[in-house]
Amino acid sequence: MRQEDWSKLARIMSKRSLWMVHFCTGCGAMEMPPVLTSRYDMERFGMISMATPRQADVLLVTGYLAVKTLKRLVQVYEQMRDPKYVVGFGSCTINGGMYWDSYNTIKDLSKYMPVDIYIAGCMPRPEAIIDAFLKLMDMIDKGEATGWKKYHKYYKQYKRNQKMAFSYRLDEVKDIEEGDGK
Amino acid sequence: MVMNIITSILVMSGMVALGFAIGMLFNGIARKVVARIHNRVGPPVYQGYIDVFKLFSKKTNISHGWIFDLAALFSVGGIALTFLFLPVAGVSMLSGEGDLFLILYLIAIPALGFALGAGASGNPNAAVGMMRALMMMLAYELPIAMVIVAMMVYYNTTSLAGIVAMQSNLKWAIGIPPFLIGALVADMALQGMLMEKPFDIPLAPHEIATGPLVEFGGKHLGSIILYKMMGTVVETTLFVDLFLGGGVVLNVNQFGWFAYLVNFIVWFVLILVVFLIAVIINAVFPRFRIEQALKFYWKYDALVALFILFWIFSGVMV
Amino acid sequence: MMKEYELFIGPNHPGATGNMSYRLWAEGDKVKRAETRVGYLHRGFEKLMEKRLWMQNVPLVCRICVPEPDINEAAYSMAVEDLMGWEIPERAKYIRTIILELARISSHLMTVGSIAASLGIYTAAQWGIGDRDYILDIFEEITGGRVYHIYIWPGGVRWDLPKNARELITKVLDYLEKRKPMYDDLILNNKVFIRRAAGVGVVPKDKAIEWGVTGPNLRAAGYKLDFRKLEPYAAYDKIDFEIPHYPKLGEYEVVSDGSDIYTRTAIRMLEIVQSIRIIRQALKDMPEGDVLLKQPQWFAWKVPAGYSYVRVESSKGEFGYFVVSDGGKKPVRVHVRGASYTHGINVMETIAPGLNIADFAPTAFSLDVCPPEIER
Amino acid sequence: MKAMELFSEAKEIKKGRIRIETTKDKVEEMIKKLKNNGYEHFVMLSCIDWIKDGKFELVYHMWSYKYKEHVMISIKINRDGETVPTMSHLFPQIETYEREIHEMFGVEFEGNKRLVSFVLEGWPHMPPMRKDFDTEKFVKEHYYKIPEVKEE
Repeated sequence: MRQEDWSKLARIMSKRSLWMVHFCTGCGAMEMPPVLTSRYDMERFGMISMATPRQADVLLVTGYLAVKTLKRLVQVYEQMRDPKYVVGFGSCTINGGMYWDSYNTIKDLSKYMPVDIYIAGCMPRPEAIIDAFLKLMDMIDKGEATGWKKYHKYYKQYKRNQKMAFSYRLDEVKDIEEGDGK
Repeated sequence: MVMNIITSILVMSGMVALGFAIGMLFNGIARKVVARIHNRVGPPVYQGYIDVFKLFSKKTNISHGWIFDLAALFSVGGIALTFLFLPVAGVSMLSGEGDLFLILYLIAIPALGFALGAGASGNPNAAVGMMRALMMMLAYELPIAMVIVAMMVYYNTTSLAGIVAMQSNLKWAIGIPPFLIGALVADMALQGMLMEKPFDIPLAPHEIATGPLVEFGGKHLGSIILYKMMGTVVETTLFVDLFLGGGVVLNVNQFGWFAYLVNFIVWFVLILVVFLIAVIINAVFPRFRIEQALKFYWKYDALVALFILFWIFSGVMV
Repeated sequence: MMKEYELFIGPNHPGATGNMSYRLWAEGDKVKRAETRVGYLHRGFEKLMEKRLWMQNVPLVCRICVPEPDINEAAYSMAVEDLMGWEIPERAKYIRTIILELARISSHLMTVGSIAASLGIYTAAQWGIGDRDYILDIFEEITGGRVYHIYIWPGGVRWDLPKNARELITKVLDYLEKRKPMYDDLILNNKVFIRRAAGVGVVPKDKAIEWGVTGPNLRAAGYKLDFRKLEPYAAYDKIDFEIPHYPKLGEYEVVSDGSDIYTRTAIRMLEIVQSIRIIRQALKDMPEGDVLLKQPQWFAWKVPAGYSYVRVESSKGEFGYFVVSDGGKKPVRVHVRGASYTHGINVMETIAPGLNIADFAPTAFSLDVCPPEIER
Repeated sequence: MKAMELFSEAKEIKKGRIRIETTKDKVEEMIKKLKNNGYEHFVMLSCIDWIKDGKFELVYHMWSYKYKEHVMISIKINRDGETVPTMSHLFPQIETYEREIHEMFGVEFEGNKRLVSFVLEGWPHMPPMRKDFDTEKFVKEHYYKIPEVKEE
């Protein structure tokens, strides 16, 4: 078998077996239990929630992120094994949503880690979540969900942004020039 | 001579492949059954195959040292070896005389490999989980060992193949009153061996975040899951061999290949039933604390096993 | 024995009650010391509310407690009504009662499920959350939202119940009553559950009030105290219901001295029964009429200066809003007292030493610690 | 023995809500007295920033299950440089409230040994709940200024 055939097979298999991290980062975590349990049952699509990031493939960022949580989230993301996917959940991961003027929530998740797919709404309904996962599966099948490659490629830029957010000030992070984010 | 060796290696690898295949299928069946108890649809029964394939296709970013890598192989290899020593539907690959003791030791090897890996990861959750796993092994091996000794005395052999052979023509051990109780005792021990509730103490996601598994991911987790899946087959087969005649219903000498086929089907059904009982108990019980589990095994289970032992001994004496 | 080691429960851990973490120092199997760490969910609500108009705050407050958002709306509305001196229509009071009790059932179903799940009965969590979804369906029918409803407003409720509300609610209540024996068999009558839960995670009874324990946790310690009776709000003063408390566990066996995981679970199951009873009565007695006061232009509210503290009995305990106004268009200060504030931090830290690490997560779950209430 | 009878400065603002204005040296006495007279539930400790007067108002809320009465003891302190004695020895949960107020307003509590960071981690600016901290301005100057990741 050729290399491409193998990776295609791997993609087909991995899209049917997405394990996600059991990490409730925000209030969006409230709509996850219904999705995982008897009413909507994500296990039909092979999705289950795993206890530790090492075992997982999908990082579901459920809602707003306080800076303190972002620190843990980055750790969790870096512990996960490639290939890994990030789903941004709710309006707060897109632009801050309800908390656009809050001093403690980051506004745009894509500045700190690559996001493969967003789910809009506050909070998104279970149907929307399932739809997003099906789209993610589609993307994996086509080989479009390549956020993890992007994280490797622009690692320095992501790290710079994370550092800026963690320290709550921009001026301390000067050592990395914007141009050479490779 | 060479042909014989090649044939037997081929048959053995076929058996191991069959064992893994059945293990993965069982994982899917168990998840489906549990899902039905949960009031939901559940994954397809072939989900186990997909999961294992996916885990092996993942990349490895982090290593915890060579012990960690070796441990995963150790577990899978150990369990495959154990499977080859068991009579499966009356067919035993590597068994000789006295193999029951050997099997009891062999069953412990992959678990130890698993513990080794968990210890190498350096996570406190894994360390706690490992301690619990080893304690559980101590706990459930006592009653099951006593029941096995009782069987050895009764059948006057230490060979598992011998015990299976003596149960042929449907004279199953479970039909003998002391061994009916013995089967219950062993079933409780099986629950601990399979790490199903109420004895899934070493994993306990809410307490220690899946314990020994906490640092395993990707290929390592794949190996461990494969070991666990194969483990279900090995342990249920041991139970079926001991109490349900190993699934042998037709004499091979009399019926030829047809007997092999029927025996394998019966064996498969029997281990599935034994496994499903464990899964259903798993779905409706909470887990014990470790000291409660020890108390359960050593106080109640072992006491009943001791009683069986006396029963058999007195019967033999008379 | 092992020497002392550190163990982190959370924030990414199935044993953490939401996005918070506990840091444990343990020796062998025993917890020596515990520290609660919060702040992972801090959004600065109280700051944001000072920047928004009185009316704009209504959609904000429900986000404070996610499993049971309606109590926030009710408490905030009551505080504003208190400062404004409004008396809301009778029908609105009954509707509020129904909504609050439905929210209580949904929250309790989830809590009971998670306590059981933390001890290993995942089936209970699956059932609980699955059945909770039928209540969310009612909410969707009445308010338009599944989780956040923004239905209770200062001055009443936003609109009247739909015509088929009575049938919808009764159907779900009947279903829940039919399901209850199955839950009992699975959880509270399960011998292994009793073994694990009885006498574990005890909050000392004589200290319970001093430590600020409220709600079902206080009642499990043997006090018959409930703010629905002590300071009736909505229509609770016109409705006949009982307060389940420790020695009177109804159909459940008393297996311990109370104030443990088992009793707290039993109290919650009994409260579901009482809530069903309250909703049935409220549906029966509900008068006809308006549901919303005639109000001035929403964005021009000026609330008279003053201090107001209102409290509601949430599924977790006392939920209080301290609202201060200086007569302006925006509040000067809104301070939220979440029940988990004391349960999650002081009580957990004090009772943790001596617990088995296996019992730590179930204890936290049985106290129903909800981190967004703590840090807001 | 209700709060109205216990303290002459008590005012009833509505049924079951009593407000007492006092000074910080008397507050410990009062809480002790209330605790011994049936007000055994300490509800919470709030802080209000009255920026026009240059004062912080600390409000100690206590509730009596027996009399069904809620007492708010309020003291005013200067916004800067004034310390308040801790009450955490009277009710254990006050420790946490003081910790939060210390972090959010910058009030110093004398004698509280656990005034470490509570919800924020490494916050370098002015305590955020103070009225002169402009959260909107901070967001615009901080989060919105963090550059997007540029792809080539």
